[in-house]
Amino acid sequence: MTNHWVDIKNANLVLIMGGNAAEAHPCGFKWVTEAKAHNNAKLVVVDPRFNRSAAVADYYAPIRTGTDIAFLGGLINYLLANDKIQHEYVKHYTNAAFLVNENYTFAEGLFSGYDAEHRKYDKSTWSYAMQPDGYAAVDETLQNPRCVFNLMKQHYARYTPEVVSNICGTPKEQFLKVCGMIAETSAPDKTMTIMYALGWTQHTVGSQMIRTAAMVQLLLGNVGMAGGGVNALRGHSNIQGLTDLGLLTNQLPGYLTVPGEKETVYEEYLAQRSLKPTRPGQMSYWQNYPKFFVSLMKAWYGKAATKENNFCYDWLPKLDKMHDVLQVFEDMHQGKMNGYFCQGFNPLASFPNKAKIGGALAKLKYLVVIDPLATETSEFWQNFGEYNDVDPAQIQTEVFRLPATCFAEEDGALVNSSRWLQWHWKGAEPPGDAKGDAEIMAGLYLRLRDFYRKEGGAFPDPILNLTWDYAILDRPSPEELAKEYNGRALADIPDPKDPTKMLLKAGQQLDGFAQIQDDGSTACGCWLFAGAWTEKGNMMARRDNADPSGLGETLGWAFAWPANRRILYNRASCDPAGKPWDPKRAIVHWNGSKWTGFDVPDFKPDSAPDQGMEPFIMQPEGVARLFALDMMAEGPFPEHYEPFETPIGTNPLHPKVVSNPAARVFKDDLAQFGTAKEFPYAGTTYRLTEHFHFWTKHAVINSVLQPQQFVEVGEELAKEKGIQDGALVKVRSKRGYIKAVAVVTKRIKPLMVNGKKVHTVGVPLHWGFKGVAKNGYLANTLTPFVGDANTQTPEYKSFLVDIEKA
Amino acid sequence: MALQSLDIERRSATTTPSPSVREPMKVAKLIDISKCIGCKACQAACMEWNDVRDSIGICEGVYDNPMDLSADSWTVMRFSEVEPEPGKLEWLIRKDGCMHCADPGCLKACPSPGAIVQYANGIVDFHEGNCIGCGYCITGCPFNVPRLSKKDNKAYKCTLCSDRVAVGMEPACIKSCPTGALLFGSKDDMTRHAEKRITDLKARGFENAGLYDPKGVGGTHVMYVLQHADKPQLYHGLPKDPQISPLVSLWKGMAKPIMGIGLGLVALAGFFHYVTAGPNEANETEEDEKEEQ
Amino acid sequence: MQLTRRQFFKVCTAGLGSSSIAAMGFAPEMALAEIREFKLLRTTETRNTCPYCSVSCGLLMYSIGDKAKNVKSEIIHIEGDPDHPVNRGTLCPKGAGLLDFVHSPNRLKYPEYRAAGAKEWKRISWEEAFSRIARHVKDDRDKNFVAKNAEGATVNRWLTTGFLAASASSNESGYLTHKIVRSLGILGFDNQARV
Amino acid sequence: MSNRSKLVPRYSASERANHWFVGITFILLALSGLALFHPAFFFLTNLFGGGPWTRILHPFIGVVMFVSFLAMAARLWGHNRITEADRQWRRHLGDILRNRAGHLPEIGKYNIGQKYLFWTLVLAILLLFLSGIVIWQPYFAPSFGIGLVRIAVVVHAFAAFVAIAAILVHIYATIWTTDSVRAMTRGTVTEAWARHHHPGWYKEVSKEAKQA
Repeated sequence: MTNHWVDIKNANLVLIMGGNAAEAHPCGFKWVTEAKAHNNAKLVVVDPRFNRSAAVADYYAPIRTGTDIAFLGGLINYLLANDKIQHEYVKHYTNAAFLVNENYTFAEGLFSGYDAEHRKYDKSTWSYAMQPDGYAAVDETLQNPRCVFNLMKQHYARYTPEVVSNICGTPKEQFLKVCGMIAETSAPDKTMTIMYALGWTQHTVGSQMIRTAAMVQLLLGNVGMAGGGVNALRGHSNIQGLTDLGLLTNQLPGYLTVPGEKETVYEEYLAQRSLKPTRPGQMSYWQNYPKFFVSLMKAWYGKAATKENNFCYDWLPKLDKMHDVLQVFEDMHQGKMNGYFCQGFNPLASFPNKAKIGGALAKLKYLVVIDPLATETSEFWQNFGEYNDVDPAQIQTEVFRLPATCFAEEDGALVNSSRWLQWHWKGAEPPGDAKGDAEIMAGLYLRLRDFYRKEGGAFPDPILNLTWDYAILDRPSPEELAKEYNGRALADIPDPKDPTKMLLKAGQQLDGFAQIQDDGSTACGCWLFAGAWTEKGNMMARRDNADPSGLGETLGWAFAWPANRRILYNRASCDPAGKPWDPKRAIVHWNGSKWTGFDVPDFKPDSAPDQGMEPFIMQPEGVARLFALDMMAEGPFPEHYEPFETPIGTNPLHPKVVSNPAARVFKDDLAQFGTAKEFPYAGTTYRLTEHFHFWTKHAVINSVLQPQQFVEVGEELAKEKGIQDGALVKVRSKRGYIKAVAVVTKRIKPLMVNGKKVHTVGVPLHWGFKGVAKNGYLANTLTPFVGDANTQTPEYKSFLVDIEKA
Repeated sequence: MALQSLDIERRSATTTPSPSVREPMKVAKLIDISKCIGCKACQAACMEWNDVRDSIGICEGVYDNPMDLSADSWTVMRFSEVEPEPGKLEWLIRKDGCMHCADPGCLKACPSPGAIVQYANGIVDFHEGNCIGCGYCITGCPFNVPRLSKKDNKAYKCTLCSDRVAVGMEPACIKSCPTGALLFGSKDDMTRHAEKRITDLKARGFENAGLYDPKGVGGTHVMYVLQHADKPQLYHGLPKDPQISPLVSLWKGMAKPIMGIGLGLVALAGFFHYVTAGPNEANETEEDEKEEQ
Repeated sequence: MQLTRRQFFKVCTAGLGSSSIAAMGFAPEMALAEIREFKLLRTTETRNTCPYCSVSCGLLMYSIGDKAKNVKSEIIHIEGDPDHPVNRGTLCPKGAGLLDFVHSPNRLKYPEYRAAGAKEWKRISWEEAFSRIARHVKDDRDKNFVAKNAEGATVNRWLTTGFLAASASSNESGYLTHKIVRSLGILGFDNQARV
Repeated sequence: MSNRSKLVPRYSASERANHWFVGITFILLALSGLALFHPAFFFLTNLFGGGPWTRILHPFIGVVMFVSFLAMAARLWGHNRITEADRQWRRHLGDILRNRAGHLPEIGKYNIGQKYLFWTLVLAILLLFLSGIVIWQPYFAPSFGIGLVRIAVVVHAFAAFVAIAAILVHIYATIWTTDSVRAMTRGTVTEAWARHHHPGWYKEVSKEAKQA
């Protein structure tokens, strides 16, 4: 999240779109009801279903699943057409005035540089027009047709209310009502907060949906404001933490990136990532990349990482391509994988196209499952009748299932959506012989290290030299690991302002990432978390919930990255002169000598407003990007593309380019996409508030609250198909079928799309063949095996199904 | 407000007043349906605190699970999809459970002394130790709340967490409610808070928003803020003007003295008739004369 | 007194009736009111965070015993932490039902192994589990480790084993997991953030 | 042996057994019913082993009584038809009570009082049975609407009141008409009793005795 949970109460308008906060994050949703009750806020919900967020909303508008870019594009067009934007903010804090490369074009659904054969873009033309002095060219007057502002206006001019209503199925007057309510927050002292989740991420154009929302918030001047921002409601309790720690195919801790196989020269690897400012006077914070990288390698390989061996740069595996879960299971399905570890993850239930996942797992030599619960994945080889019809004798995979502790049986820290690192304490012993995740990983690692010490083997160096200075070798304590990722000084660190004085003595914990050095004199597991465990102790365990500003800024509670800052880009909550846009909700301001306020300023503390440093300090140009340059796979401006399984079979904006041209699709998956003829209804999967994915079917209370698998069907479709409320129905997609009880409801209405009536069928995903709830089909039997062009997040939210009485 | 034998306002099947000199604060639970997202946290918290687990049932085509109150589910969410104005769909979700009436129908109907106790703070609590399982409370309750357990034939319902309130804490469901739809406090505070909520709702277009504190049962210690207070039946059959059924009032009110005195009189009438009019004897002499005639 | 046989009967029955009431003992004095004992009185309170979604609701966990050595601390109740600035003591239905996750009948208790083609689990020791898994890892890594790619560039990667990390485990185990997995050269490495 | 000591058979052994079976069950029902009806009588539950047992036994005994009462009613049905003679008696009810029996038509096996008692009990016990089923927790009550249960509860109470009152009158009448108990304990009555109280019935019986 750019802001945080409690900050939602400061909003004047809350837009819940691409998410269902009331069901997926009920206790976070409290702050929406608080905003309504104490801030006279309005709640707008835009969703294919009238869900439980809509139940308490002031206004609900239906939308066809997968068309959020059309809706938001139409909204941008509305804001620009009615001049409802925060002009000062847009001019100073976004790249509206930047001039774009003259070769950049967009026509017939494609941007310039498209290579159809590789379904990729050559993105060189998606750049700024550069001035001779190496800085980007700008036109402050916004008159030049090539400036971002005008190109954006021209791009979204096509998204008229009629076009939006035709694509999204949202009745025109309802779309215009939502636009009207949102437009009001363009006033400097009015803010809107957007709360989204997997409703936006789980599409083949998911990332671009979120970008469009960010553009809307930038045009309205809401980013950096209290009660504003673009807020991702993340799923798991520590999904933010593991993302920050970089447990992803192409990531290292602190959003550093794994080198590609072409980056053979260490200096070029660093240069590529420590971006120099492209506008005068900007901070472009990523210039510090080398410090963070060197300190990471010192933390991992200690003395073995030296200047001479480029701090073990070559010990890191180099990427040939992204090995995200879709790629891995595609390779596994082709028999190229031998082993797989599932630590607290249930891929058979969580990944799309369950048949392919089961088939792939069956080709493994060994599978290791580490989990507190008996998951479906651990018994993918077992026959559970129609729920998992396999023959164990045919499956030669050896499976190890190791019992892990759960949250209540271990100390440690979790990072929530608001980037708060919070410590928790163990309250009970684990059942039986269960061990903590760290203890299990240590056990495996120490065995492996012994084997390599005794027998040698392929490239043992990183294994043998991994730092392992824990008091109890096979039980690294959470405290030690937390101190390690916070970082410490390896040698005395002189104070830059006064070299005679020492900032830190060797062995002391770092106070923050400002103290990280690039000469190997500091070690830091994750620069972003520096400040979590300082010499003053465990900052994550702090429990002072004082809120002096009344805006929910509890800086004394736990620790937030970066540097305990609670609202990102909060410099943008002030006008260029440093005065807050909305005095009633001031969080930071310039007091003449430095930036100060209720939050840690997201800015260089002593940089006076007139020095021209802009709020978005991570960007080389210091301003937010309406034009995304080459950072996105399918275009600098978000464009509406249909889901791969589209109910209308075409794209009204550009029939020649229907779905995302830059999305990666494996050959045999292309054949497994259904068409609207065979599967006429739009299917979507989602969660219910009573269950958490596939865990709570193991908990009696939650299984009592939602005992049995069901699908939601609109009254009209049910009447058409003769489906009675409560009857058993069969829902089929190209990849398989599920049977479930039908919940016939008024809350899903057919939508008129492109002259055709599109029905939506809702498929909650909480059931499986392990647990105390009634057994059910894994919902991902239906979902397509294709992901977003940037993140590879599978398209769970939009696919095609047929439904009939079972 | 420690709740024990000195704080009893009324006790079932007890014709003499119970010790109730103390005047503790009257508590109340406010259910603000306009803030309720139907997440069932209250059901989960209730089951978990009271260590009761209902059986894992089936889906009957609606979100209501379990479908009805039971001896193991003392509160359930009832979902109703309604369109008060055509085209404007509303999903009204009501937390069903004991209303803790000021004049409890269950207590009036209960024949077993001490099985149902109304504390001075307004909580109506079942004391299953004295419950004989006759089900009269079900007959008496205007809101159809008490349920008999199949396991032990005792009646069960929401206790408003009398054990937590007794040590000064709020009920489990109220503490858990994520959106603040459930509130706990003195009945006056809750009524005042409701008024503020109602003005807010009226401002958002619900002209008929209002407080549901039915006088028919003397007011309740569980109150609703309804968006449509003029049509409570929209909320899955919330009774419009609930009161103890006149039949029950007759049965447990007038009938008792009539029956008691009536039978007493019949018995006494017989006795006094005997001592005054004497026995009805067939004396032999009279028979002989008749014989001869 | 002269009792005819019938009168004798009458007296006995009356006597029997009244005495049976006495014999059974007039109903024992019923307790006027009985409030359930407050079940958390002497339990141990621990602060924790809900493992489910990313709101990070603060929890109060109550386990039996006062940390005395001879007590196996078992959690008997979980409710919201009123001091936590986000949830302020509230919990959603998942959080309020956490007790049933901690005590789920499906909690795994012992390392288990399923042989190729087998139909059931076999319980094994931790020792055996670590050794056999480490052996699998070493054999597969040594066989399929790629030090240099086709163009001769140093890549040091191992693609034939993948790893899925838990998005509900703590930062500490996540950090340790990343340190180990990346040092093996694994690139097929993800967590729930991907989906 | 003088006609005074001559005895006239009135009730057979099985009739007597049936009557007392119904009688005893009725007493038990009345006691347990009163216990459940009025707090003052709740102590009576101790006769049945406490509150729950009272609630459990009452309906079962009720069914038993109803069945045995049906048997008795079937037997006495014929004798209890209200005839013209009975109506005449009814018109002079006040004198009878003051033992000033005028010359009225001869009484058959049952006088008008007994007949009214019979019909009252038939109606009351039928109502008790039906309403009893409706309020019988936990077996039958759940399958009836709450409105019906509420009506049934009042009907049950009222019918019970009537039945108990009727039985009190019945018991009193037996005490009041001396030497009546023997009819139901021994099965025979004195000839004088028969001639005095039920002349019509007496003539019939003696005629049959002559023909036999």
